[in-house]
Amino acid sequence: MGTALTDSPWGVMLILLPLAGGMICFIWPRMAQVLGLVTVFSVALSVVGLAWQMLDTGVYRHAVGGWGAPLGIDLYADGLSLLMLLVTAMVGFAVSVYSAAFFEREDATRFWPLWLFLLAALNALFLSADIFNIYVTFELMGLAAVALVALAGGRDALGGAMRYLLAALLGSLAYLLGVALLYHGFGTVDIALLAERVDASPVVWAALGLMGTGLLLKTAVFPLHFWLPPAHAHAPAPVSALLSALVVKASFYILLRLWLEVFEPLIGSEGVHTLLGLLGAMAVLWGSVQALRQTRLKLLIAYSTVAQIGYMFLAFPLAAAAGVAAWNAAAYLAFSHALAKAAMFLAAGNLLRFGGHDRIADLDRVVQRLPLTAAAFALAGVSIMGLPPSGGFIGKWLMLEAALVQGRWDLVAVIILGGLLAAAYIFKVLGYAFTQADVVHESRAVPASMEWAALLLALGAVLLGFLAVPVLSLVGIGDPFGASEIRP
Amino acid sequence: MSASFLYALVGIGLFSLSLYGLIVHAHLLRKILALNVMGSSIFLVLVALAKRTNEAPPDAVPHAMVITGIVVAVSATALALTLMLKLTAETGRAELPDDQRESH
Amino acid sequence: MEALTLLAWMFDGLLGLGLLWLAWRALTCPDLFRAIVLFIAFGLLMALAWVRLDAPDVALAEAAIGAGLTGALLMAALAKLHPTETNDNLSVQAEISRPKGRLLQWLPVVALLLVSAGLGYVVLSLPPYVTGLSAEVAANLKTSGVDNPVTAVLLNFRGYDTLLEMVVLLLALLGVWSLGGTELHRDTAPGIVLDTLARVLVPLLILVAAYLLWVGGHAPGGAFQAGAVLGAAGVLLLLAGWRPRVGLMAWPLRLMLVAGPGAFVIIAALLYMIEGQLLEFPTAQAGILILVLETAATVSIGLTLAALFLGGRPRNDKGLT
Amino acid sequence: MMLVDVLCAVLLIAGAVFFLAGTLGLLRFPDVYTRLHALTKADNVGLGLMMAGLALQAGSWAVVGKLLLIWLLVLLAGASVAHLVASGALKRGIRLWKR
Repeated sequence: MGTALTDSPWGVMLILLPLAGGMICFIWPRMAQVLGLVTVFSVALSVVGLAWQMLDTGVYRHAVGGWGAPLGIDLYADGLSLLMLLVTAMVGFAVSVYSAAFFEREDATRFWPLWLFLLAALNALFLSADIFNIYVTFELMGLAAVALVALAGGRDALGGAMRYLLAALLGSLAYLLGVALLYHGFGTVDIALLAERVDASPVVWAALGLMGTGLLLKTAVFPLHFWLPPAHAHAPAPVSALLSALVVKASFYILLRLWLEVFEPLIGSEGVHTLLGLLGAMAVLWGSVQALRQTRLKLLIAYSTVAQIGYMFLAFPLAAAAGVAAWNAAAYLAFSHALAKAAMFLAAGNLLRFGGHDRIADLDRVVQRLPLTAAAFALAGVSIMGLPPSGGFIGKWLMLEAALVQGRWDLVAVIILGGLLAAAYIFKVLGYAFTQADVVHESRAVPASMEWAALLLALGAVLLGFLAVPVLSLVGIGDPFGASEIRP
Repeated sequence: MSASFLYALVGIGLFSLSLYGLIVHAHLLRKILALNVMGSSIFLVLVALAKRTNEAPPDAVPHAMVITGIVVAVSATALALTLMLKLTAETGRAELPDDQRESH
Repeated sequence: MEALTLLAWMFDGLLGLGLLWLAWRALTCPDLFRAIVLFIAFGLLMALAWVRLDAPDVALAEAAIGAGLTGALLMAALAKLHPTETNDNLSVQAEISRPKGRLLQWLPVVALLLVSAGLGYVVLSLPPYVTGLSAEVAANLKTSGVDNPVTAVLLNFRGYDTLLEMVVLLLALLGVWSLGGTELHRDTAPGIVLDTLARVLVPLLILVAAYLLWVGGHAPGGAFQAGAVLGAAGVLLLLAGWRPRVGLMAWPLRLMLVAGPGAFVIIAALLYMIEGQLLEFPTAQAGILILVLETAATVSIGLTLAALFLGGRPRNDKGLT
Repeated sequence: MMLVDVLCAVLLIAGAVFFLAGTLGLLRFPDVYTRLHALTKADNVGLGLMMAGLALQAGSWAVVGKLLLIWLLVLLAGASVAHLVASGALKRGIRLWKR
């Protein structure tokens, strides 16, 4: 039984299954919902299979077409990509269960093929070790996400989708110019080979500038975050959950992967990682303040995403000295934020379905009438704020520890202030959830599966607080953060 | 300074021109045109630098990348155009919502 | 020989200036119709540049898809954006939005000049003589099943990119249909000339597409160029007022649209069972397998590009689109 | 062999002159109909001369056949597109130029 599990093709199935599922859903619209759920479930099983295989045999490397690195494309998975694949499978499964009840007949036939292609793009991106291939997965992910955002129809959704598409295309093209420079400078587009050949020459600086700007635009870091709130807030609830939890983190994952391997000779430079730290800090403060000022729930959650992404960028200045601890903190924050933010958006979707609006001031005794959704929102809030015992707390604690060790009091202040602001805007929402709104309006029943999907995700975010050791050991497979060689 | 570097520099020039066009103009059709020109400029840089093999036939890998890029560009353009048309049908102007409020 | 290289230099210089001038005019022309026409001319000049850079495959793809089909999509979008029955000429005035205030006007220009100067310096700092991966491609060409190196890279060495890229094309169509794109309305009946042109050209275009597909194995050509020519035939038919029968609309059309990426996924799965590597073609049957993939790809690319031009979701009786 | 090269050069230059004439016509003529006239005349005659010149250089008869096919296609497309543009212009009420 052991060998059958370890040598079966989990990595390849992760990509072919959603592609095949998406195409069959497109051909046979009537069966789209059932096929979609079956495909997402089997992808989740494949990720568990891959995890089992990697725990056994370590890093997963697969030469597509059998050609090997410089000529062909390699699939590569270490602890970090396995973590992201796990997050994608968990959030994807919960959102699929939620969407089965959320979309009516007509929208469902359009949602499922787009969602399965987005899942295929995410899995392909986390498994790819070839920077041009990553460009193609970025385009696949971008077009699928834009089509999903525009699914809601209406002026705001279309405006948000258009701005998101323009930002995504500009980001991808800037990234592509960086790929062109790297290929013509060093003769390969494979990440591992580039890591060996790259030196601190002007070509690499230009490539870092271009690819960095493109990826910062796609990750919506502070000055370049303009496209995120309208796109995430006006999309249908399950789509907002997917975008905030997974799509935005995919470009952060690529930035981290390139920073640790391809641009490794440039890591020592003070200027770049202090700039990233500054952007992260401003993102945390600006995002939290903006979230506090919002009157609409989904916009509040979208600005909270901008803030939480800022936290992950605080790891760049800390990693100069603290090395693995800072990157573990960033990975943990990404994991817990994905679960918590997906739970929050699904809860917001339930409130929208229940009250017909998402104005925070008019939340009418939600706690009594929708207990599961209110609990989901509260638990997710606990993880976003970083209160113990949640996963968010572990991430922030590791980050604080790294900052305290290095005596970076400015970053410590930003982390704590960010946590307080997060507490402020979450309690603001919970406050209205308990009180009675002045205008009472008829409510619409919310299917149980939608409430349970949100609650399970929120519980996952909280339970993550207890699983620090196993998760970090999982992330350590294949030593993605270069812990082995001593950082200068 | 062979021909391939000349075309590569033209590619860089086109990249900056299209970036300017994308940022400055509010009309969505112009922004989509600018994105197409930017795509072509990056493809020009890719193929021009593949020609640095003097008399030997140029490197085939960038050519395959550019063909892939052209097909991706036309699909992105098709989606962008349809989105623009739906947005114009909804808001009456072919511009992003906040550009509209600014301009009048 | 000195005169010849001087002549070549003059031609390259003129072509480069032409490209920059056309792009600048296309981006800053007040009349949208003229901007699109200039963009199509820019696409054709770009195809000329590819020929100068010894990239005939890319020249074919650029002329057919970059200039041709993208131009057709832009024209169709402009026609839907501003129905031209009202004004007398085709020009569509859209004011050029100059940024307000002096600083705001000059800041982007200065910033972009710095960026292009920096990038220009970086490009010039690259080594003058480099063969890139052409040695590896030549070494493995014999076992790739085709003789044309670009098709070998596209379909065999980096076949995984092509699989994802065909899914991108299918995804764009899915996005356009899910948006419920606007129909290409027919204001007037097509004249006799357009009708005969379509009747004469479409069979020839289909023949040329088949030829391009076949020749792709050993000379410039291949699935994407052939698919683009097939797409052009579809566009010509749609312009001549032909619309597919409603019965054809349901799953037969969808099956053909999915033929390309579907064939890729099925063959990839089968090959994985046999060879143990994703998309590893056994050298003996590599040529045949690539031809099958290319044929399926040509059909689905042609149909997808024509359907993208049509824009609207094909109505069919069952209402389930 | 010199004669073939000279003849080819003469044909190519003659073709180029026709294209130049067509472009001048495009710039100088007052309205769309006369410009169409100039372009289509220059196109098919100029291109015909160029194709003849290239045919001399062609290695095999297949290439000559392809060149001829290209010329016929351009003739067909040029004529019908000119007709369509002219009828489109007429439908939009662009009047013919009168001195």
